[in-house]
Amino acid sequence: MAYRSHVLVCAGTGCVSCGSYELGAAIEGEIAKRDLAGEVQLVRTGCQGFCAEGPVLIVQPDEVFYCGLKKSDVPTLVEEHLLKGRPVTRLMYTPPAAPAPVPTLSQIPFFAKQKLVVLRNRGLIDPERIEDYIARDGYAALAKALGDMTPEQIIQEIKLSGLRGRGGGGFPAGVKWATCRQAAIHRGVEPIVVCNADEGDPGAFMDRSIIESDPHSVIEGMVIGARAIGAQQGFVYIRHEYPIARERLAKALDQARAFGLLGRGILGTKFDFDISVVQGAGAFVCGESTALMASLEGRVGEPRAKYIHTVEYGYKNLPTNLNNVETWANVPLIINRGAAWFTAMGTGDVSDNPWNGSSGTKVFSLVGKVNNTGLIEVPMGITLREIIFEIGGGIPRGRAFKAVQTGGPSGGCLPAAHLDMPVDFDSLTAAGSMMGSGGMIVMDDQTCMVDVARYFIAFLTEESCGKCIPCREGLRCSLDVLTRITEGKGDEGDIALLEEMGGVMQDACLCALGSSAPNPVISTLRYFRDEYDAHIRDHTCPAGVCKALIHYEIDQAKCDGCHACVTACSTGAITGQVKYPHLLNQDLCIKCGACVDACKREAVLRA
Amino acid sequence: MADKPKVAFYWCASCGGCEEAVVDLEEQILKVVDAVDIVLWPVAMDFKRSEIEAMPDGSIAVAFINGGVRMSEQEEWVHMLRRKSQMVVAFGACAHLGGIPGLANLNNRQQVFDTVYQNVPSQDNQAHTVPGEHSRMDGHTLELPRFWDEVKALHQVIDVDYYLPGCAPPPALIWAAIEAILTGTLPPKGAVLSPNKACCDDCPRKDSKPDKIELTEIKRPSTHIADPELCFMAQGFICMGPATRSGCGNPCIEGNMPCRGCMGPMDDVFDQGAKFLSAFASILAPKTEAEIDKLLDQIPDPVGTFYRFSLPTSLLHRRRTGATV
Amino acid sequence: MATTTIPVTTAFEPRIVAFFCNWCTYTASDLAGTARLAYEPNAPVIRVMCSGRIDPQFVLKALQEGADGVLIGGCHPGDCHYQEGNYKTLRRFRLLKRILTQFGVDDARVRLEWISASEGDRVQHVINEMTDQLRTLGPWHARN
Amino acid sequence: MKLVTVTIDGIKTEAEDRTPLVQVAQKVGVKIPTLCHHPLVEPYGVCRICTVEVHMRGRVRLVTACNYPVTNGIEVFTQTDRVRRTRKLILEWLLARCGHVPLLNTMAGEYGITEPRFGRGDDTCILCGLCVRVCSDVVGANVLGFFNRGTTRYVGTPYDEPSDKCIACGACAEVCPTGCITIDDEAEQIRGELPLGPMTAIYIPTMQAVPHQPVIDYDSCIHFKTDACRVCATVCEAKAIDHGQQDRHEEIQVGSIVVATGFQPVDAQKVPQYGYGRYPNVFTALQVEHMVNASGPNNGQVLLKDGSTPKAVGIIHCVGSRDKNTHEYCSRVCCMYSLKLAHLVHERSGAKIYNFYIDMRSAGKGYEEFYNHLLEEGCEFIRGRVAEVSDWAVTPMETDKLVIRVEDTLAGLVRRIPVDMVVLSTGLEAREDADDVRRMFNMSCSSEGWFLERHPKLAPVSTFTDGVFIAGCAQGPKDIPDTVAQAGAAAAEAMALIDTGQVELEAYTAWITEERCSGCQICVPLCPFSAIEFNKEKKVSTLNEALCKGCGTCVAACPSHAAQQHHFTDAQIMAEIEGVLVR
Repeated sequence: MAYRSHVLVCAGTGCVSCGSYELGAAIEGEIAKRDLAGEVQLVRTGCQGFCAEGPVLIVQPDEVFYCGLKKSDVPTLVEEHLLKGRPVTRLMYTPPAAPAPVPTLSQIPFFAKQKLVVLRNRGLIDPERIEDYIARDGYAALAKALGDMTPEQIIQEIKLSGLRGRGGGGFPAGVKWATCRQAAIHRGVEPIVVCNADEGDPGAFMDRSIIESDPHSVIEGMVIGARAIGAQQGFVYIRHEYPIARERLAKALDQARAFGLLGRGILGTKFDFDISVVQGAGAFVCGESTALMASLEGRVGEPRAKYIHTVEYGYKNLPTNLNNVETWANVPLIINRGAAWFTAMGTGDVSDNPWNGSSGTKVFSLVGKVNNTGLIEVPMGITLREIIFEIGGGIPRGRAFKAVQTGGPSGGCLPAAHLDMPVDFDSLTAAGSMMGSGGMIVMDDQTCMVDVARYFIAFLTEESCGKCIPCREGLRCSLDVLTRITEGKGDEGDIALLEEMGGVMQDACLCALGSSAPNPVISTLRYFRDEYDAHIRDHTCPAGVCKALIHYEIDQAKCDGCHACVTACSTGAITGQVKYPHLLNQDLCIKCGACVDACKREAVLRA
Repeated sequence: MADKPKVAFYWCASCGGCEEAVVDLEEQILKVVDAVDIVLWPVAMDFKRSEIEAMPDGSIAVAFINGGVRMSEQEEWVHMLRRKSQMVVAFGACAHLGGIPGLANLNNRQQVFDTVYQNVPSQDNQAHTVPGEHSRMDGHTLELPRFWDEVKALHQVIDVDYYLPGCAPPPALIWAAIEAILTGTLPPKGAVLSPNKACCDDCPRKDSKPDKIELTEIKRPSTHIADPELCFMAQGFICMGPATRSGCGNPCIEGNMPCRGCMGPMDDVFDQGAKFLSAFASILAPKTEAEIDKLLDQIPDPVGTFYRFSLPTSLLHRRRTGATV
Repeated sequence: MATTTIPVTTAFEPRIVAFFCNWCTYTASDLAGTARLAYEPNAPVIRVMCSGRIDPQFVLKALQEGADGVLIGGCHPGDCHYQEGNYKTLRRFRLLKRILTQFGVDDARVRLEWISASEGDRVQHVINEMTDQLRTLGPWHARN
Repeated sequence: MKLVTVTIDGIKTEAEDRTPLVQVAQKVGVKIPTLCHHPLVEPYGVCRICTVEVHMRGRVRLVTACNYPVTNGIEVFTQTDRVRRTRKLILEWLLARCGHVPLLNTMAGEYGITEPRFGRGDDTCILCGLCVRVCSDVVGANVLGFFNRGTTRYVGTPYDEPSDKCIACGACAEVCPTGCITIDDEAEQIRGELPLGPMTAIYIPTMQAVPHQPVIDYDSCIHFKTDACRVCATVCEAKAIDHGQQDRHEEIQVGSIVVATGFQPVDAQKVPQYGYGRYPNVFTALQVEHMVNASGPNNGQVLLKDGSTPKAVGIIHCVGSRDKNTHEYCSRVCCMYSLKLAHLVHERSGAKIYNFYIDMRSAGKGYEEFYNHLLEEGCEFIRGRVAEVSDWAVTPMETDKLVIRVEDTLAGLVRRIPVDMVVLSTGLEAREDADDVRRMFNMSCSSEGWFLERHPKLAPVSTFTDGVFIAGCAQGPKDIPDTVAQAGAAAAEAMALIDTGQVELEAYTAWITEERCSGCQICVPLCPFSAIEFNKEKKVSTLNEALCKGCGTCVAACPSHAAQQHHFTDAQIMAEIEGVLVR
């Protein structure tokens, strides 16, 4: 029987952590109470992207988007909207600096500007029901690939689509597939396909969201790939920290097997292929192909020299084709709608050489000092400005944009000057950053770039496997120098020293993670050298972040003794009588800045 | 009919089974009666001792004597018969080897008396009366034969010409012997009138005997029922067959009883019991002293078993109590 | 032969018949000789190739013929020149002992000893010891 | 095999496709520094010090020479500025960690580093992983491994506990480039009793060994402990090493056997008062023999455990001989070999020699003369059994010496003689497995365990088993000339037996009289030589006299008097019994 309307509750990790399960339960309760069970259906979807506003839900077909919901809102919501058909305005989304709430999805800029290809099913299907996926043309591509196409044709199609690795490398998938297939045939062994779901970048959650919201798209992609390459065995290497994703993936795999879309004789053909899920232990380095494969084999996850590629000698020395979640998720659509449709999106002409441009879309996790944090999918070539200011809704508190860090910890920081740069593989690399896996961290003028560089180097030092000397010792020494600088103890030679170390690390490190590790330093040095200078020469931190270089004072003239700062201060550094100007004891002050945020009269000064 | 050869039958320490054996000749006994003139046969007819004494020496052709010799009276008789007869045949196991009564040689006269007249549970003899050789009764002196310490086989008392073994001698052997005597086709003096081969030779179970036996358990007919087809030794029963003369026709084996050795040893065997012992010990399995003794404990009475019929004729004849003479 | 030289004295001298295995005890007694070990002359030796040849009849025969004791000498278990002869001897001996007891033969009169070719001193020891024991035990044939 | 052309620093050469670059460089004599590389293990490529510049189809990149597979047409430059800059910084980084490792400092010197910009750390391990890889890939013990990650990474054993899987092979210390790993003395002991144990697992037993070939000592060979290693096999060009060889049991049909299994020296520790095993400088004569051997471990020098030369040496005779507590017999050879050692030790070390003897037994051609010669040499002879050897000094001249306390029965006084080295002239005793051998050949042993001849005068090399003969110390202590003589005799006896080609059977076999046999088969299993068979047709046992060895067991067992034995019939033995019992 058909339902009058559907309530699509987001069950992505973000919203779940804001209590979307409880919310869903409450709604179901209300529905039952009002005896609407026959008319309204509640669906728990994967991440709908707008994580900043969670928990969120969409009521279809009305396309009404509600956000920041509490359990207490549920009765009203059901009563008003679902029963009486009167959308509840006060629960709708209000864009920053907008006069009134925006009722429908299509009108919300965060959604409007996006182009959903990989995330086509997000918020529309229940990721735990294969029927939902099939209902939206799921596995049609597989049927096509198995039925009407030869492996060569599949590979050709992928090549033409110019699809490039979404994991960060940007290596053309079609080329990789072809090499792997060749190696396998040449050596007369069975190749392996692997899906890299070990998303280690801080602040990145594209892969997680894709698996959570649409696991079958990944599975379908892998089966098609396996068919093209000639593999019978596949792995999904997923990190331990993604419980929901793992659970949904496992369910999806079972369903696929039950539907004959996986396992022996797929879709009645002679083609056998199955996928097993392998949990990573959450080591950043295991995102690197050779380390990942070592880990797959049960050895310590450490990279090896790549003079011999994994497509020739990978997992257990078999030709192994490794692609990232998003890459695999793209495959079904390319097969379904053809390379031309795919190349229509993006930049450059990839028809004869995939290196010439970036086709298709890219999923980014938009985080940091931006209003609409969340998961977005945009066509290649869109400018940073569009992403940050239109989709992202600009910088909070109307502060000034300073930099955006793309490509994860080993990516680079781009300044305002690059805001109108098209976002694609080559432009980003040219600008000294990289596409990476799609992390995008926005920074405002209150961010110290030296501190940022130091933060990422610290992270990488933490995550370095420590196998090769340049990475292990180079990072440690770089970190020392950076720390030195942020503490105002840096000296003239340090910048040169950092550059020299960066250069050597890029040259000499064993794996890509190592050679890209200095990027944060190099790019910040490139665009924000003045900040370094300020730290070294003037011993000041322009952004006022580096604790060693700042201190707080209370402007006796401005302070009205509201006492707010006193309550905010955790160390009791501020003293004073109500109604009388307060005093700050520098010895006790830990420079947390709580008082600044607490003070309504901007009487606390940072110097 | 005076020219018919005279034959005497006499019995000493015996059970009478040997007499039965003669009767077991059935109608052939008539042939005997036709052929000979029986001058003495206490168990069948009445004769007076004086009559025999009156006969001239050597006037009896053959005297068949059964039973062992254990009393003075028996000794007198056999000596007299020896004088009167041209040929003496030791008839049956007792005369031949000493026989069952011979087992009394494990005790002396006193011990036998104590047992028989005192200690047996069925005995009620407060007066402690025991047979005496001389006892007076209203003026007369009554004489009883003297009871000796030891039972002897016939040849240990008088010279014996031939032996008819068996308890009792099987009719076939008896008849064969008589025929031989009548036709004068006897073997050299001193022979045992039975084949000089062990029972195993014609044992019905011979083929069931394995070439290697290693006993780990010793069974007794009183405690176990034997398989009616298999060799007794192989089953763990003590069967005297290997050390016992054949000729009996294996009635015991037929009756599913192991051989008890009544036919006595083969020629040139000095001591039936010791010889069997040697053979029997050779088929025991255990190797260590302790194990061996454990197994041998299953033979309650070795002498009674190995010397059931031959104790008096064994190399040591009897038990020596230790009291020096 | 040694026995003929036993002086017929009033004092009782036990007479022992010794059956020795050719390969061990017999050689040992030879060794005892070459080593000039003196021992009681009461035990004339009858040589057999293996103690396994010793028929219980021999023991009884000896006793019947007036011996006061019988000594059997064989190789130590496992050392038999014919692999297992001495084990067979042992079995017979154990059974024979039971019969002898029933016949009233004292334990000390019939002995089985394992003496290897090198144990000349042991031959000396055993024969002396046994002779002494039998002296105290008195003559066997005089038994009633 | 495909050959490719490679140019290294301008030198053109040919190499097999995909050979590691470092090997090719070595071949053409271009030196590339390495730290984490070792020919015995797979390239690891972590120290990056072997970084070189490769030009290929216009593309320039830095690679590590240790694991970079050469391809056709590549041009390699090992000393460009970029390369040198890289190596220099790597060395600086390393010094920041391990600032005081000599090797690193020398290398740093080559790159003009005087004072590293990041200071000098105090660690000594550069985490090159050679030890870990050697332990797992070569030795196969898998004791060492990496722990933690990144800057906290370190090399250790499971749970940082000493591992019982460690076989103290020392390979890790051997390959460690920085000297971070060392083997302590305790581990040295595990290598066997130095200096006289085998130095390595592969050695030639003695210079006189026949065949004169090296052997692999099963107990010390790593391969047989961990099933790995096989380094010897990889380096042996002749491919002569086969770890698969197994001990084989071979059966050989022979007509006669000579048993010459020899002796074993008395264990000197059975005479505790002489301190063998307690004092390092108390040796057995055999050890000293080994020492004075020019091809021995000390190249013929006489040395104390601390490597110095002794000034005074005491030789104690009759250790384990002529002694109620060990062996009462005289071992015959000790006197003379003691004299020989006295002579040699004096010759090699110039030390003063004291001989402690009970009696000098120098019977033999030229022996007494040799004894006199030594007397002239100034060697001292003290008659009397030594009471004890101790390191307890009562006078200053006895400090740090071994003091031999002995009653000089000629001088009639107790003396204390300080020496640096004590040599124990241990006696000869029968091998501990003599008894097994004896049983195997059905022979006899004397109480001391020496094999017994059939007759001391008439058949000195024969045994009680036909065709088995004995020679040498297996029969009793004797010196080499006597042994050789006896061996000759035994060989001759054996030959004679083989020569005649036939053996005479003893005449005392058994037989069975068929007419008497009842076929009771008691006798059949008794025969240890299966000479008796049961005839199925006749149903009687039959005896094969050729197989019969004449033990007579069957005769004793036959209850029918059918089996009898020549020369040992019942009648004969009975007659004997009667005979020995006549008065």
